[in-house]
Amino acid sequence: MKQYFKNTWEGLWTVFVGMKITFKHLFVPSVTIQYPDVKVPLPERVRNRLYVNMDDCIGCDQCARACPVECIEIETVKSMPEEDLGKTSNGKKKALWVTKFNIDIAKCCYCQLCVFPCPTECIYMTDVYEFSEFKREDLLYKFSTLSGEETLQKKENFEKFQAEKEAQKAAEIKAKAEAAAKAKAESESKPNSDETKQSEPPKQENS
Amino acid sequence: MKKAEEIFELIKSSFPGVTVELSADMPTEPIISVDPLKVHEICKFLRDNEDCKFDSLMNLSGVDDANGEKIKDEDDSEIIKGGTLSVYYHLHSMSLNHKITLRASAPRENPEVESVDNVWKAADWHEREAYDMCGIKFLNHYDLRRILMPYDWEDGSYPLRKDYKNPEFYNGMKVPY
Amino acid sequence: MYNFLTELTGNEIIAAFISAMLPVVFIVPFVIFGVLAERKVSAHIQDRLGPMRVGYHGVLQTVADFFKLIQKEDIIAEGADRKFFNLAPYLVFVGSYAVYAALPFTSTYIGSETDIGLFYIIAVSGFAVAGILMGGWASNNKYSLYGALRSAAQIVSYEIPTALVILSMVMLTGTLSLATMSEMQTAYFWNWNIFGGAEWAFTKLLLIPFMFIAFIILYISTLAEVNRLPFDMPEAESELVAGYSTEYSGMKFAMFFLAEYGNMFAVSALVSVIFFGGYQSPFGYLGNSLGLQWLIPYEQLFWFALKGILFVLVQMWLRWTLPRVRVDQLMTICWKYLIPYSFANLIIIGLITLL
Amino acid sequence: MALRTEELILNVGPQHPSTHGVLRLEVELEGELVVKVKPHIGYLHRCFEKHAEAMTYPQVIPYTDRMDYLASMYNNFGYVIAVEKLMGIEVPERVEYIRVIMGELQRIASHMVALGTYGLDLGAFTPFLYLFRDREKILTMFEMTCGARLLYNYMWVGGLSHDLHPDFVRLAREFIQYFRPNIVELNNLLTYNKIFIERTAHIGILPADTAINYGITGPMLRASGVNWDLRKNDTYSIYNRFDFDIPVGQGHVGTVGDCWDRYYVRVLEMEQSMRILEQALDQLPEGDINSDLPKRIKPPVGTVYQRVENPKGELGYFIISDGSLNPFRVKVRGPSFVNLSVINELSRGHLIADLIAILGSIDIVLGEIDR
Repeated sequence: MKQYFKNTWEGLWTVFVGMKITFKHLFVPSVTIQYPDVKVPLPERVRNRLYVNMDDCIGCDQCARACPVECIEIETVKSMPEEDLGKTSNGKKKALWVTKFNIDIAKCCYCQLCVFPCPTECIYMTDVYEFSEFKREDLLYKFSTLSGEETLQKKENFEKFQAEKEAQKAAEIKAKAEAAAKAKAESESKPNSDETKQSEPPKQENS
Repeated sequence: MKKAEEIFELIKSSFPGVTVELSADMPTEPIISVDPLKVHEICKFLRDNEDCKFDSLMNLSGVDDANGEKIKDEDDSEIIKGGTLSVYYHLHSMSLNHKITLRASAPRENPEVESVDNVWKAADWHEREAYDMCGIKFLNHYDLRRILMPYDWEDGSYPLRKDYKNPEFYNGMKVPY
Repeated sequence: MYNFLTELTGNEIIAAFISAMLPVVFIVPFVIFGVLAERKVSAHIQDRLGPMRVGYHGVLQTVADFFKLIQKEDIIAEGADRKFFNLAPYLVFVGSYAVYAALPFTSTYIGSETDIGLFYIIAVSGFAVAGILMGGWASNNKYSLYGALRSAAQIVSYEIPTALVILSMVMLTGTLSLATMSEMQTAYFWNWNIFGGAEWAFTKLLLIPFMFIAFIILYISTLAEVNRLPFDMPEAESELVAGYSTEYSGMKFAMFFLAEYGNMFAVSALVSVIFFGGYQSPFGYLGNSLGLQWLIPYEQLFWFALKGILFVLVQMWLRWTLPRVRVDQLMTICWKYLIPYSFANLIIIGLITLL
Repeated sequence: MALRTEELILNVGPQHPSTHGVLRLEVELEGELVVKVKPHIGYLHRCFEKHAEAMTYPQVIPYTDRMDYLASMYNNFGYVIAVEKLMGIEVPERVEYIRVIMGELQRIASHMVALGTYGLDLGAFTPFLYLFRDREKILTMFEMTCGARLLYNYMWVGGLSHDLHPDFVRLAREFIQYFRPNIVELNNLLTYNKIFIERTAHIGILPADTAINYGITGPMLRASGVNWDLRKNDTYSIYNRFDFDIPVGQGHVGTVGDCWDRYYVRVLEMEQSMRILEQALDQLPEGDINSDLPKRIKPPVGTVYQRVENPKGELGYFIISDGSLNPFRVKVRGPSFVNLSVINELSRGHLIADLIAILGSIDIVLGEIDR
C-alpha cells in the first residue's frame, strides 16, 4: 500500500522534474545554425577536397602508392635531357612530364595518407566541402596541365629519343662509319625538340 | 597465473596420444597446436581444470595458412592445393588472469574442426564466421550457416581463402560493378 | 446559433448544414497552427530552431507540407483491403469531428444545444477506435495490426477514468450539458470548478484539492485517449514503425493527422469546459464594462480558444519531455492507478456535495 | 475443441527505426511476447579483413576507422598498439598521453550516442538531442586536431598524424567543466524518470556467468556485476598511471544486470573518463610526437592478439604477419559482434517494446558487427 502511493508520487514528481528542465530549455538560445546562410568556420587542419598544385608536382607517384583506395592515377613521360621543366617551389628539379594526374574524388576517403609522403607538398586538402555533382564522371578531377596533343607529342618525342638511343648504342657497337648517321640523327632531333619548347605555354586550368 | 609452457605440459600429460606441440619462437605469444578433432575435449578440460580455469574465449579466428603448393589453373589464376586451414583460439581466464593461444590446423581438402560452442557460447558466431569466410567445417555445431555473406552465396566460395576469385556475377549483378 | 440560422435562411437543412460546417472553419486553421506549434515547441525545447525556411520563422511550413501531401501518390499496399483501407481515415476524422458538435465555443454558438453533451462526447470519442482498427486491419501489415489492437485496448480502457471523473463533475454541477456547465462558472475565475464551483460555501474550500486530483486524472486519461506520448502506443515509432498509419500516404495520412490534432483540441476544450469555465473569461468581460454587448461572443471565443490551445501546448510539452510507457504499464496505470483514484475521488466529492 | 495457434513471425528490420543500422531481427511472437529472436547480420559487410590483406600496415588504419564509426579513435588505438607490439617499438610519452586523451574523449562521445539513442528507442527524443549537442563539442576538438570529425586516421604506428592543436588542452578542460552539470541534468530528465525506470528495470537481465560464457565485455559485462575493465585488469598503453574506478551494475532500481544498469554504467563511465582526462591533461608532457616514426613498417614473422577496452567492450585485433609489407591476416573481434549474439537469451519472454529496449541497451554498431 505504501509502495502504491510512493509509485504514484514518484510518477508525478519525476514527470514534473522533467517538465521543469525542458521548460528551462525553452528559453535557451538554440545551438543550431541556418546552414546555407550561416557556416561554421573550419579549422586550418580540416580535411576536405584534395587539390594538386601542378607547378610543384614532380610526378614521383608516392601519393598514388600511399592511397588506400587507389583513387589517384598518375602517368608520366621522361623529358628530353635538353628541355628544362623548371624547378619546384622548394627547389626540386622536375624531370618528368606529368601527362596524367587524375583523382577520383568519389573514391577518396579523406584519410590524408597521400598528403604526407609528397616531397614537394604539392598535393594537399582544401577546406572545400560542397562539391556534389549530378554525374559521377564529373567527380573525376584531371589536374594535368598538358593537353591531349601535347601529351601525344611528349610521348612520341620520348619514343623517338629512345629509338635514337638504340640507334646510338648500335652505332657505338659498330664502327664509326655510322658517326655520320649519328650526326644526322642529332641534327634532326634538334629542331623538333626546339619546337616542343615553344609548344608548351604553362596553362593553369585546374578545377 | 600460469605460463603457456606449464599449460602445454599439463595438456600433454592429461591427453596422452593426442598430438600437441608448442611453438615458442613467436615474437609475442607462444602457440600450442592441438589436434583439430580433439579440440572440444581439450577446451572443456582447459575450462574446467582447477589451475587453468579458462572461462572466457577472447577470440576465435579462422586462417588460411596458404602453405600448400600453389599451382596455376586453366585461366592462370593461382589456386592452392594441399596445406592447411587453421583455427586460432585465444583463451583467457578472468579468475586467474592468464591467457594462451591454441591452434588447430586441419587439411585444406576437408577442413574439419570440432566445435567448441557448447564450451563457450561465444564461439558460436565466431565459428559461423570462420566457416563463412574460410570454409572451415565445425563438427556438431548446432547451426552452421553463413553469417556475414548472403545466404545465397555460392557454396564452396570462401572469401578469406587466399586463392579466392571474385565471381563474375552475383544474382545477375556484375561483380565488380 | 442553429435557430438563428434557421431564421436567417428560413430552411432548416441549410441551417443545419452551415452550423455543422462552422467547426471546420476552426479546426483546419487550428491544425495548421498546431502542427507548426508542435514542431516549434519541440525545436525550442531541444535547443533547435525548427522550421525556418517557409515564411517568417517557417510559419507557412504546414501549408507547404499540406500541398506536398496533396501531391503525393496515394499508395495502397497490394493485399490491403481497399474498401476499408480507404474508408478508415475518414472514419477516424469523423470520430474526432463529431466531438465538436457539443462543444460550446461561445455562449451563442454551440453545434447542437443538446442537454447530454458530456454523455454524447464520451460516446463519440470511442468512435475513432473503429476507424483505427479498420485501418490497422485493412492495411494487412503486422505493425499496423499491433498498433490498431493496442489503440483499441487503450482507448476503450481509458474511457472509464474519464467517465468517472466526468461523473463526479456531473454530481457537482448537476448537469450533462456543457453549455449550462460553462454558464455556471461565469464571471470570475474563482467560480471555476477547479476552484470548487460557483456557490459560496465552506464545501468550496474542501473541494479544491479533490478538484485538482480530478483534473489531473482527467487530463492524463484524455491524453491517453488521443494517443499522445507518453501513451502513444498505437504509433510507437521505435517499436511499431508507425502503428496503424504505417501503410498510409498522402492525403489519407493527412486525414489521420487532422484527426489527431482535432482530437487534441477537442479533449483540451473538454477539460477547460469542465474545470476552467470553458468560454468564460477569468475576469469579467470587456464587452460589459464598455457596454458593447456584441463584443462578448468574440471575447468568449478568444478565451475558449486560448484555454484549449494552452492545454494543447501542455500536451506537446509533455510529449517532448517523457519517454513512452509500455503497453502493459499503460493498462496498469489505467486500471491500478487512475480508476481507483477516480473512484475514491468520486465518493469524496459526492460526500462533500451532500454536506 | 481447442483453437490451433501458431507463432507470429515479425521481421524487425533491416529497415526499422530502432535497429541502429541495417540489422534484421526475425522475431517469433506469441501475442506480444517474444518467443525467439534470430538476428540476421551482414547487411553492412565491407570485407574489412579481406581488404586488410591487400593493404600495407599504415593503409589499414583508415579502414579500421570505418568499423565502429562512433569510436574511430579507439579502433585506431587498438590497431596501432597491436602492430607496435608486433614490431616491439616504443612510442614517446607525449604520444601515449595524447592517445589516452583522445581515447577517453572518444569513449565519452560514444557513450553519449549510446545513451541518447537509448532514450530515443524508449520514446524520449529530447535527451538525445541534448547529448548530441554536447558531442558536437568533442567532435569539434577532434576536427581541430586531425581535421576530420568522424573518421580520423589520427593514430599511426609509432606516432600520430598531427600534434595537439594549441587550444586543445584549454578546450578539453572547458568541456569537462561544461559537461559535468549536463550529466546531472540528463539524470534528472531521463535516468531517474519513473517511466524510464519502469521501462528498463528488471528487463533483459543478464547473469554474470552467462555474460562471461557468451564473451560479453564492456559496459554490458560490468552491468552484470563483474568488475572487469581491460584498462585495469589487462592494462595497455599508460592506463596504469591513472586513478579511476570501474563502475559496476548494482541494481539500484531493479535486478543486477538489467537494462537500467547497462544504461547507468555508461553514465558513470563518462564521469570516470573525465577523471582520466583531467589527470592526463595535467601530466601531459612536452616533446616531439613523431620523433621515432618508423620509415617503413615491416613487422617480423609472427602473430599478435592485442585487445583494448573499446567504449562498447573488448576490441581485439589478431594480426598474423608473414614478414611482408602487408598483413597476412587481420581478424577483428568486435565487441558489438559478440555482445549482440546474446540477444536471444536476453529477450526471451519479454514484450516487443522490451526487445527494443534490450537491443538499445546492448549498444551495437552495425559497422563493427558486419565489418
